[in-house]
Amino acid sequence: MSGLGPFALELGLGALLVAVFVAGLLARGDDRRPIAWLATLGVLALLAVALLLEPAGPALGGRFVQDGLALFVKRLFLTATFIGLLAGISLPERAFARRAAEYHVLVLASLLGMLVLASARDLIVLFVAFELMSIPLYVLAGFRKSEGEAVEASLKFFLVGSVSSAVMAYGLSFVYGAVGSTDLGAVARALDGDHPLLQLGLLLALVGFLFKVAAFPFHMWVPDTYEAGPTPFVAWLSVAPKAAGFVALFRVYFEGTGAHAAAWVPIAAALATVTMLTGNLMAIPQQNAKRLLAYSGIAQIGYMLVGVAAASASGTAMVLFYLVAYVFGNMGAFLVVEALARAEGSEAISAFRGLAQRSPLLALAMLLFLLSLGGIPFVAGFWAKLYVFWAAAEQGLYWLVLLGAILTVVALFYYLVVARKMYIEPPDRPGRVPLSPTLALSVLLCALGVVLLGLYPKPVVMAALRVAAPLF
Amino acid sequence: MGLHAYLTLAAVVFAIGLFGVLTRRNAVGILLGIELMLNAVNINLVAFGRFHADLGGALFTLFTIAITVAEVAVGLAIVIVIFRVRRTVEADHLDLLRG
Amino acid sequence: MIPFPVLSIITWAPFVGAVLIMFTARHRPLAVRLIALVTTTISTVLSVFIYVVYDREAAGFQFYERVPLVPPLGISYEVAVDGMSLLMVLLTSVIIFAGVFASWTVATRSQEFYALLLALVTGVYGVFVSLDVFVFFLFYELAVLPMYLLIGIWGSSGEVRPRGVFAWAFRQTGVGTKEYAAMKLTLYLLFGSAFILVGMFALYVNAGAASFSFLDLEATTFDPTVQFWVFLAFYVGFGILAGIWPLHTWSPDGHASAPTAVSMLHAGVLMKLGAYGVVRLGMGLLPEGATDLAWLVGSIACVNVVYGALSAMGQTDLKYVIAYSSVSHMGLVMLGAATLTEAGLNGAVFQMFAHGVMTGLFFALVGLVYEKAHSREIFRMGGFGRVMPGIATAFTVASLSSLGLPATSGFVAELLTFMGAWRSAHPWWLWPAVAGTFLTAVYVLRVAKQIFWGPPSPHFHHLEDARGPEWVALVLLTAVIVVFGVAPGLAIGPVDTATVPLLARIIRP
Amino acid sequence: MLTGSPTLALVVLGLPAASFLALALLRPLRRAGRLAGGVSITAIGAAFGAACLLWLRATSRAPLTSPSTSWAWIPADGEPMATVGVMVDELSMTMAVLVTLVSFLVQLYSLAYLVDEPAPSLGRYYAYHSLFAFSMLGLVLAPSFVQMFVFWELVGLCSYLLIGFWYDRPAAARAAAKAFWITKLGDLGFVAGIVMLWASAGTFDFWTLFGQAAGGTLPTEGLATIMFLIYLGAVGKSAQFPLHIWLPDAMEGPTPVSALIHAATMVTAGVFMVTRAFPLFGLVPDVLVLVAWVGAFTALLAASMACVESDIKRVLAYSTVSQLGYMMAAAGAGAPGEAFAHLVTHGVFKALLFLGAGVVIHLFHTNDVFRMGGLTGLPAVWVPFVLATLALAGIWPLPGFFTKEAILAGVLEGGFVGPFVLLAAGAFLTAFYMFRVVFLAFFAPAHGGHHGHHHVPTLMAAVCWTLAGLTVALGLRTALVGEHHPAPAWLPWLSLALALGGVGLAWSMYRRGVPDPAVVAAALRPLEWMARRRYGLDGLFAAAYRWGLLALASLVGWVDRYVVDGVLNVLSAWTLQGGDRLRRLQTGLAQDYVYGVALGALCLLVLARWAWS
Amino acid sequence: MTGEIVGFWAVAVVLVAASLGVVLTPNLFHGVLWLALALVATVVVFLLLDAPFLFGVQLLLYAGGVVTIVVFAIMLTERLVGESIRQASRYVVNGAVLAAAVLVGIVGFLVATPGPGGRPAWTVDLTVALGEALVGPWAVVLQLLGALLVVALLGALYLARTDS
Repeated sequence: MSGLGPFALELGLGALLVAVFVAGLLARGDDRRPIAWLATLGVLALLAVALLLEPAGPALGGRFVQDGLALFVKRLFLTATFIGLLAGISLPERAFARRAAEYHVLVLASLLGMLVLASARDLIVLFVAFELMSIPLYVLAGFRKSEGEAVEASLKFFLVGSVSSAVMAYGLSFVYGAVGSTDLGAVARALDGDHPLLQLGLLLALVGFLFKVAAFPFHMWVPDTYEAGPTPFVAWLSVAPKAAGFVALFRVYFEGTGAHAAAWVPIAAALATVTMLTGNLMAIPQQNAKRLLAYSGIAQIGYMLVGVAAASASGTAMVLFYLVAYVFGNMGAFLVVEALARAEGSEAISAFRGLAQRSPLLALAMLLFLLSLGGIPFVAGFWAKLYVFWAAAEQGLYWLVLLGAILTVVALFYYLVVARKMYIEPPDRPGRVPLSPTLALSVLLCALGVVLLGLYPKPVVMAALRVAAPLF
Repeated sequence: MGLHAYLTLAAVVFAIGLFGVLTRRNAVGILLGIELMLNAVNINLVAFGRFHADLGGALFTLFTIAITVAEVAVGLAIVIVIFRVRRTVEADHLDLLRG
Repeated sequence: MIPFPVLSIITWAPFVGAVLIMFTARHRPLAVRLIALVTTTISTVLSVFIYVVYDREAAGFQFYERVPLVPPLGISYEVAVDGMSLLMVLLTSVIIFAGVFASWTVATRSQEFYALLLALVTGVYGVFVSLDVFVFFLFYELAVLPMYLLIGIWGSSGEVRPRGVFAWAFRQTGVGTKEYAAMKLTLYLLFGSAFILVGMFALYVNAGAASFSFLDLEATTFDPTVQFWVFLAFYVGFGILAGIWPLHTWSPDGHASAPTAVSMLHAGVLMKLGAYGVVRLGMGLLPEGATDLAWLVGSIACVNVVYGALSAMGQTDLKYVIAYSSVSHMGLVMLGAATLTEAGLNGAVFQMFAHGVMTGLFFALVGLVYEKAHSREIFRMGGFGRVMPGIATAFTVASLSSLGLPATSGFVAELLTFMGAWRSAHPWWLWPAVAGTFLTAVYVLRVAKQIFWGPPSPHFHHLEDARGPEWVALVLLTAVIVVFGVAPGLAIGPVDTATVPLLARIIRP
Repeated sequence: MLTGSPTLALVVLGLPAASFLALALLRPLRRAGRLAGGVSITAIGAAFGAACLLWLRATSRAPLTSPSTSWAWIPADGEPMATVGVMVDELSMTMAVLVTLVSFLVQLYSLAYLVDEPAPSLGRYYAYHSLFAFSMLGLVLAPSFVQMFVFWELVGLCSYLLIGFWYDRPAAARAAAKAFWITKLGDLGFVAGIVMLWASAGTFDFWTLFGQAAGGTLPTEGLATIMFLIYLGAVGKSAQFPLHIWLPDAMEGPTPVSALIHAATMVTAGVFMVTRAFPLFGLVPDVLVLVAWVGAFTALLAASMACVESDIKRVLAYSTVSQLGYMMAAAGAGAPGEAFAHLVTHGVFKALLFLGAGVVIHLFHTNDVFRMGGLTGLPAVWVPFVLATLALAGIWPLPGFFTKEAILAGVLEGGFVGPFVLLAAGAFLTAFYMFRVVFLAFFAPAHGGHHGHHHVPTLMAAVCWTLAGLTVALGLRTALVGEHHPAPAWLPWLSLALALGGVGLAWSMYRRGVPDPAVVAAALRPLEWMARRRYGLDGLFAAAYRWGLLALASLVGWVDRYVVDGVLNVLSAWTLQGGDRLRRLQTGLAQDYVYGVALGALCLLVLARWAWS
Repeated sequence: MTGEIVGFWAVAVVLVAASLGVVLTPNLFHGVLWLALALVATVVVFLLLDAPFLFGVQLLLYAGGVVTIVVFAIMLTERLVGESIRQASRYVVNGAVLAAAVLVGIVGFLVATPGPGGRPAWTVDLTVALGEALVGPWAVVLQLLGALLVVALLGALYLARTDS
């Protein structure tokens, strides 16, 4: 079975998927949470495996690679999924208890798509994995199907997503047509000549990736979907597929392209600019915490695009590191919103009033997440921003760095508004905010991640640099 | 006929599909537009595959068709559920979430 | 030389205090204060110790410590002090030591207050002792951020009526409230740090040495264009913190809204970080950039001096007067630095110290007055000299230092600045600087007259003079003002050992 | 022992300093009141002794090669940037003796004068006095411009504190600030001047500067400007036109303070400075001309205002201004020695005048000369005062006669006819207004019922008599052994005639009513009107302050708040609104989102076309 | 050759016309029928491109499967709402302009590309080759596709069914 070595994680996940599916078929009764535990612990086990795995050689004739980069992001996907699933176990609505199997099958299937996407070195594999990742998400966004907002969000997500994948597929068809092969290595090699069709194809394909990572103006599904979706799912949605989108982007646009990667600098820089700008500005007037985080997430993507704009090994590595920081910071923030929403029945920012006096630790955790998102020293996000800026500066994109750094200030404005609600304003009602143990644990994990990465980012940075280096 | 003829045809179909997506009010209508766009993809792929004498195009088309079917299934399910909850499938009426 | 990491202890002792307070002293206000006192005392005593022990003959950076943090990127925790930072460390110690006493009476959420305050102090120390530019930046951010909560929670709101063509904007942003001030201050300073960040990266990339160490960067000669732009970036970035016109407007609002100890620290020390950054990084690393842009730095500084003083005169809110006086005095600091002369630069550094102590004292006093009279409106107060003679005396000393009266440290600083200005490439700078001292005399004495002199009002008969711990702050700061004013050599001796080599690099033929 | 001189000078300087520190730092001592006074008096008395000793020892020896001894104060890489030390020469020693003497006497006098003052307040008073004595001594002993400026400002501070000694009186508070501001205005010039001098000569040190001046190595370019700026300091401190306006208001302080600071010592610092720096002023004749003219003009202007003043202390204040004008005129005319001599004698008898006035005020509890009178029977009160008045009016053989005559001679000798005429007219007015006061305050019929206790405290009387004795002694000494300034033979007679004329007119008007003062006032209506309003100068300054400075400040404050900060707030508000506007892009309609995708794709194509071409 | 040209033009006209019908007809049901026509036309294009296997797949899956599902969906929603669904268009001009712009953008790239000389000859039987590929190197991907279809079905079922 040595030939299956590179697929270990995918096979494991496939088995888990089948197990959950079968368990769903067998389960009876209204409370099917054991299935949730099965999926969660299964993902945890896979994460453990992933941490032990070593990079393996290519498989499927080079269409599938389990290299360092793939492994790096797969660990990230699994971590994010574990935290997301853990937080979702205690979701109070009946739908999640009764339909745990469906929910988890969909999540795991999407995760499978991500895992494959991270390894795909072939256009067809890439596209199939991309769709496998995306399609379950449309359903999950509308999982609370009796709620008008949820299904509306689902429809919007689906429509925009489908159009984007259609454009992407169209682009991929041109790529294939220009190269004559679906192998990404061949694509990279084909860049040596002047090939308008290839350019066209890559540009149109970019739309799909940009939709997935939610760069302006392909971001518009994000706020609506986030607002209406189940929060633990949204927390996960806000990080994992984006990470997958970025890694696929690296695979297609950077891996093996060498000096040609520089061609993307102006485009990535322009995208980074508008994304940072609009994300941050649109976040300012938000009253709903999830919407706020949605726009802030868009801005975060803008910052990652700054790293992409560097179009260098260090830029890529720094985006990877950014993603790690982002997973903890952003998920954590969403999960605190979830905790408050369960207690207060409100996802408005005003629900945060006086949190520091009610639940100091929860408030502290939220503050840490916000600071991390804001890029403040000694939490993970600081290093993340700093490193992408660094990478951009190395390429001489000082104006972009300056713009990004200035927009950080705008971002800090709305983060501090939340901090103000928590720390400065008095609480509307007394008493601690009740917190289910699983949710608490997942928040704690995020907080730990943010703090540890903030204090000692070195191992992850070094790993990111190591895995990104072979791309160029 | 040269490759470009097929590509141009596909591009026209793609543009028409896009037009449909942009202008139809009914969610199902939008879906039909998406179908047209994907159809253009298929024409492209087959044409390229043929002119490269390469298997990849056909293979890609096969996967695309299957994926399209999956998408349509999910999309229509969403349309049905939204119709059930909101009593409309007019995309114009669905703006609870905005801003 | 010294067997223990003295600078690290100075820097981190307050932070340890902050952590201890957060985790051990919940709901025990006295313990909170004692921990704060002990940790700041450790820092203070050690700062005095290194000040005494520092070898002036050898000069240069001493008490060196280095721990590599991210070797491949050339980041390390590298600390040392030279004559200039030595004085700044001492200043920080003096101010925070006094600040702990000045805020002894903070009642609400005192544990969080002291924790944040101490964390902030660590940031300030860190900036002054860091040799690694990157770590410098880290500490800088650490010094800025706790401000938000400190002002937001414990600050006080003033009153600003929306007027003029921009009234709508004032209404929209909520000018005058402490939340507004806190937000403005934090964001403005971070806005500045954006420029610093870019400048820092530009240096790093252009040096090609893969090191953020000040010493390595200092050894590099940068391209003139790079020097120009990076100096400009540093000037804008640090200048915002130093309150350069027209980027100073965060400072009056921030200082006026902040609680006593925070105003003390902020106006007293944090604004100095800005000037220190311009001198240390801007001039130290970019001699040609500094030469090219000295005209800009100095001319804007002149605007600061006069404009700040006039603005201060135009205020009716006591805290705003003092806050604007900082704008004016920071102008003198920048002016001294911009002269690129020994006298001017020594004057600038000494002015940082002098102004730090003086404004610290001012804010301590204003805080006391506000706490007792519950008013900041100058023209509603009067005759306080009768009921609070101690405060009145200290206020007078601070005023005198502020207007540059001899025998206070303010005079020496101003004199040196004047001397530098007239010898600089732009002698006309002397006139605004001199005019500034007159304007200062007008507004500080006017305020002193209004508040402390005149017939005592029956409204204020019940007011008390400073009490217990508050005296410590007042006496300490007053004493420092006078001692360093009478014997400026205490400070200028070490400072000179740092400024002369700096100038030697700048005025290289 | 020459080496002993600096030490002794330091003792002179150190005693009041020690006394000040003791009073400032030891709160119980300060609050003990009279005990604090005792400490201060002892210290200044000892300092007086030391100063006399210093004077005796030093005058018995040959001139020194370098009379100054100094130590580094502001260090620098090479030579220290500024030094402190003492400079012991005749000028400084004479001043030291004068300062310690008058200080000592005034402090003694105060003990009786301020007998009603609460103890803590009295302690504060003596602390200020000690500080003042120290500062003034530091000023006169200064070997360099920087040190002189340092103490120059410190005496200004003491003046401020002592004028505002009764700080809860609004008038005192106002006067103190006014005095500080106006003198500060002149000091700006002073400090700028010495800085510029330093920049061109490389030193602040008098002796070095004099050496350069004598050797011709002092750069003369810009020297006139520099010396003019330095002179501005003297204009402020020595109350020269147009910065003289603070001195009359300074009379809000306790009378002994006026005697010491605003008559005998501090206000003469300007004259002292010009004298001290005369080797430098000598190089810039243009500035000297200005000094002379301003001095002479000030002398006459102040005299004219004194003629219409009814507050006894203010009359004396104007007379001080006027006399300072004489001194400055002499210095400007190239006769600094004469100026200095007048400074010394004036110090003695003007202190006496104030202290005498203090006695009267003590008796009447008013400053208004028209409400005094009927003191003929109290010679202890009027004799010293009249003696001093005679000295001031310039009646032979009192010292004022000699020194004033020397000044007139000096001015004439310098070829300044215009100033000479002004000064001569001033001399007449001086005699007139002083005797106007004497006749009104002492010899006018008593006002009914308003007689306080007619007891003069012994201490006060003793001090007055001492000073009176000193005045006479000084005069006799000059008359008998003094060197007479070479002058035209008619000058003493003219001088005497003017003085006697003034006395006579005053006698005739205020004792005989011929001509009736009211008629004279009516006849000189415009002039009287102007003089009473101080020629509008106070108003001008007040207007400049209120409608110039404060209005400008309000404007700048307004601009800062509503324009500079306004721009920032507008930017912030725009950012907020921008967020709100952009938010409207998010219409909530799925197809608009698709528009986003399509537009985005289109833009990508266009951008790529543009970027890759 | 000429046969192909004629065929192409004929199919192209039909395809474009049918596509326009899809997006322009006000009746949704007609729209679906137009789509079916367009898909059939596409199938013919595949034939012109020597891809008979895809011809079959497309015909069965698309023209058969997809259209059937859509019709079901329409009937389902019509039944629920109780009236026939007619649809209007929004912002037709905007949509047309944007779609045309995108078309121009794409064609702009196309015209910049030199076309290949002609069709190379097929050396293999496409259907067989496809079959071999799908069970050979592409089996794993096919599995993945299977997973995708199953999950999509599961999701569609979850959404479409009514929970009691």
